[in-house]
Amino acid sequence: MDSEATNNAKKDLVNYALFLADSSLIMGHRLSEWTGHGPMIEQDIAITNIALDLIGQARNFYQYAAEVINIQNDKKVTEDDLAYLRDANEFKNLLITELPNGDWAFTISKLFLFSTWQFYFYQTLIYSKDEQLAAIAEKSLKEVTYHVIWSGDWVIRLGDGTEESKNRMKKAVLNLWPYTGEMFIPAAFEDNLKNSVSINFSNMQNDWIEKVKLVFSEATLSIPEKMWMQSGGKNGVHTEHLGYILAEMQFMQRAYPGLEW
Amino acid sequence: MDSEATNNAKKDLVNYALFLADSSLIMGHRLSEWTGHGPMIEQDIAITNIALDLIGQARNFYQYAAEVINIQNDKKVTEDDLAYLRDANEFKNLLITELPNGDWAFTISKLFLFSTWQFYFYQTLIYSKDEQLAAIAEKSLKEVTYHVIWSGDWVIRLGDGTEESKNRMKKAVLNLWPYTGEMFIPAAFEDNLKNSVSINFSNMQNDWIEKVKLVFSEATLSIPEKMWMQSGGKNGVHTEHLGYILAEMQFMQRAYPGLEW
Amino acid sequence: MNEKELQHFEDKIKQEIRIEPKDWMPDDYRKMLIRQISQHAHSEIVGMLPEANWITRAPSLKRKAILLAKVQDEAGHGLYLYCAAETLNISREEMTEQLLSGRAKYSSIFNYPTLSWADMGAIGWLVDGAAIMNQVPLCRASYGPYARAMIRICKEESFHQRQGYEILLTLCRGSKEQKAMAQDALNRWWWPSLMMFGPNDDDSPHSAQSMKWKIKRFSNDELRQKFVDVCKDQADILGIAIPDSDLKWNEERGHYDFGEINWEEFWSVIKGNGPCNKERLDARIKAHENGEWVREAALAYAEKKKEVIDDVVKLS
Amino acid sequence: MNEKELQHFEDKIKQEIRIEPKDWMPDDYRKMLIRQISQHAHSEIVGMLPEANWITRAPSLKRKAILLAKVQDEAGHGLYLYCAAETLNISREEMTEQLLSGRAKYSSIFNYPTLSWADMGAIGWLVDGAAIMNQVPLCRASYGPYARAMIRICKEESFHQRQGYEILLTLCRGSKEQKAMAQDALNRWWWPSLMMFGPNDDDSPHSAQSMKWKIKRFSNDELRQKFVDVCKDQADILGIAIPDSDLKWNEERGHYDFGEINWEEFWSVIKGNGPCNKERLDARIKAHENGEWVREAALAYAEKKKEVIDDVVKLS
Repeated sequence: MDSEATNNAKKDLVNYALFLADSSLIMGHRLSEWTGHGPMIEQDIAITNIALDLIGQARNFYQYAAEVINIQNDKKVTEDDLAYLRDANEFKNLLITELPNGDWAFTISKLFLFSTWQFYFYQTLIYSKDEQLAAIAEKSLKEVTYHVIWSGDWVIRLGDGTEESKNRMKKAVLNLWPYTGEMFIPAAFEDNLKNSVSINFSNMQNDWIEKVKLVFSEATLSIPEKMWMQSGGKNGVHTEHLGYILAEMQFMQRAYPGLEW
Repeated sequence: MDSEATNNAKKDLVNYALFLADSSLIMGHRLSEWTGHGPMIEQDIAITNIALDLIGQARNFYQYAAEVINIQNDKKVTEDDLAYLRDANEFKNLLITELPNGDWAFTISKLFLFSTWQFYFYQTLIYSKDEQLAAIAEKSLKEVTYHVIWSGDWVIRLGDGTEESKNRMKKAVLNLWPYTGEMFIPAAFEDNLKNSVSINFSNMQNDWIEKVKLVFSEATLSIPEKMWMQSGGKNGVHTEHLGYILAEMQFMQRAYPGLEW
Repeated sequence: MNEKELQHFEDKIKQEIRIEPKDWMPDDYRKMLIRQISQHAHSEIVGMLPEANWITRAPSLKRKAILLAKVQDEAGHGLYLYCAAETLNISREEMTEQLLSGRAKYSSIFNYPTLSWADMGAIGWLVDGAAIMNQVPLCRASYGPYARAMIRICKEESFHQRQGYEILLTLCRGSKEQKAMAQDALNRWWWPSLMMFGPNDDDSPHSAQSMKWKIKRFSNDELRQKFVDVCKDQADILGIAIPDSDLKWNEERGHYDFGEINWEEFWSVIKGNGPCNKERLDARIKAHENGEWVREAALAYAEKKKEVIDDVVKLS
Repeated sequence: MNEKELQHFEDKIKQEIRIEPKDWMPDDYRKMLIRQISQHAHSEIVGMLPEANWITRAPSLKRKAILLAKVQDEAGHGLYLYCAAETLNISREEMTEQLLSGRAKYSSIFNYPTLSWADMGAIGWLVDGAAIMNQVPLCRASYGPYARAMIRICKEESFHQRQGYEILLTLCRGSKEQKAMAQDALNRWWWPSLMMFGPNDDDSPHSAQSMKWKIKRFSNDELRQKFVDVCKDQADILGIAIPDSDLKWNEERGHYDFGEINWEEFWSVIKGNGPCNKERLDARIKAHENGEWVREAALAYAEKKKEVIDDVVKLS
């Protein structure tokens, strides 16, 4: 490969890792806002645990992205540089992750839809020719399997609980649905990496919808009708929420640059 | 004066100006959060206008502080450096200014208690031997006079409005009251400046309480019983809210340091 | 319908004599005005939200003050326009209800998010610029209160537009990051701004009647062309590129040619699918609902005071 | 009261045989334990809040993960302790109600705000440190479930304490600003930490009985002295100064002398006047209220499933 092609391949790989890191980090960030405020102590613990898993996944992907960036680069970057020193338009997380938590029904639905996507995504990623991506996916898949079960159980419990909980779930699902479309539309960096990671997006979408249908049906909930889908996250075009998340999350690193903590 | 005494005097004066600037800025910041979300358009406009006045006052005091700091200093600071590059423990604003807006009753009560303090404070400050402080106070006093009238009218309207509005006002006043004590306890920099600004704190407190009583009585509200008072703002010990305000307010200057906007 | 009155009305229109609230006017004229003025008023009020989003994060105190004042002006414009509409026998409550229930529209541009500080510049330059382009001819609208409101508004809008352009100018003369921020904002706001002029003339159902009644003076496409011509030169001064590969000077027409607007997106956003439709409406609904007890209390207090005055009058 | 049972109970206490839930015990012993254990449980739960306040702002991903895990541990401790208290015939609902209504107390230290990242270090070092000092002897408390819960908790707490100290160590070896941050945190947390050991022995009404029943093993003042002695050396290693001008080594006593605690502040914070009493309780009340429909739904679902199972059982 000539050097431009190598460079582009490197860029695509970095973007790919960042997309996965950012999605996990921002989802974890939102879930961590529940810590100390959950509806019961047991669930406070559970949601914090999932936040921890997601931040752990983010760290793995950031570390890998940093490693790739640092190849033949004089200025070395760290996982923290990537998490704390990029502005909103450089973040590639799915929009669904940055939406505010709302009530427990909204958080649960969000987590279920997101984790189910993560599940099928990682399930393909473990076969990637890129060994690092495959290894991180494999490690994460165990965690995500649990997240799907845990959030799925809650979807069922709330969907088939009281009238109030059902109504809240219906509203949550309806408002979240437009943010599920972009999961299945590959960004340029995903397309470019298809020799290394071969994801069949339409199969993934089918698997995803089947799983969602299954859980929803047990939850006596229905899948929303076809609707217009939001997108932009993978390409750095976000909702107005992300800026506020970053202002808070990055404050220390921005205010006290270049220090050890 | 020897150079250490001069330096200390300079420091006191800077702290004094920062205390007034920070109080106005943070109060203005909170009020500006209402913009676009007020209970009626007319009041949206009014509260935005007051926010503007307060930010204007803050700018005058910051500019003066910067001027004093820059005397015989190589590294020049600007109003924006002072507003955007100090962390929470360097901010000297009164705690009451950083409390979240709450409902309209809370915002109105907060503004009334604060503006009434500003009114009596500036009324003394206009006689300061420090001509700049006196001039800023004089300019601000006109604005503050209007803020007292406007918020006082609302205190009356809500206190003597419906049962609901009265209950909201009672709750607001009760929760705000502990934050009014520090207005009348001079910080070291205030004590040290008494040759230049002669504020009789106990007179000021009497004037303040008389005015509050007058408006409250028309509002059919009562002054809360004597209670424990919170303090710390003037000395940089704040509530947990200020950190979040600064993270948001300072994001751009922190993320993109040293640029023109 | 009174034939004589209609004749009289049409004569006045022809002679450019303004129609005033107490004058006779056709029902459809009244309806068209109410629709247009209230839609415009709603746009001012909803339009506060995307900019208010950056007040607390403005990068300097001076910019913060300017932005606050600007958003406040928009609230003021909303007020003028609601008042103008009220002269046509519709109450502000009714118009608000139409907005909050989703029956009345507002300018679709405000359903796009403000994602960086540069958006404050782009909104001033492009959105206010397009608004002015639309509104200057409305200063000669046949309905008096509307025309007079527009005169006041246009003055302030052109001030806002200059401020917005100046924000971008500062960014474009600044660091590499700042210039990229400006370019990114232009990329996101350009096409929605072109959509502000409404559908192509062929697809604009109300236009002909509106022009006949001298509410509108120019067609959507005419105004859009004028806007593109002006903006292209301004973008060149900034040194950032309009995101349209079809944009080029057409010597023959004496205008810039430009690419096809994504009308699918336009209609979809109008239908409620823009990135922020739900958030904008939710914010207005929340403000309205949270304000309910306040408005009730203010009313209760005013009535109490009125009773006292009535009693005093009775006693005296 | 059954004299024989009381005798038997007291013998067991004397012989250091643990009292278990099904054993007979004096009413006052039960009450004292419920008060102490539930207070401790509440402290773990309320104690999550000041630290949770910095999770979203932790300065590195590693620190964020450690902090999340730590706060999660505290929730776990709260759970163990509620369970231990439940063995004494009080439900978690009842204890929660006591907390939210303000009748039950929690450790006053959590009514102070966390104002900088260094506070995460200071809380680990000082607050968890003081807690361990208090709790290690409780691992030998006469009531079995309490003692066993404390063993588990103490292990994790000492881990947390080391992590806290390490945060401060990193700051103290860092920039001037970081060191100032650490000093500022020590200034604010030192005295409240000393207060964690409770009033002076002379003013501590329950202590004597608690020691007689071998719930407590050391007096408040003994533990406080031990804490001061340990911390002084640790502060020296950090290179930051304990904010007490009376603190100095007393050769004769073999201990550090230290200044008088501001007991007025202590009692005032207990009475509800601390900087964050209202906020902490409001946060718990809000979590409880917002969780109500969730708990109801979970219960309704569980009952539905139980019915189904019952039906299946009936049919089979």
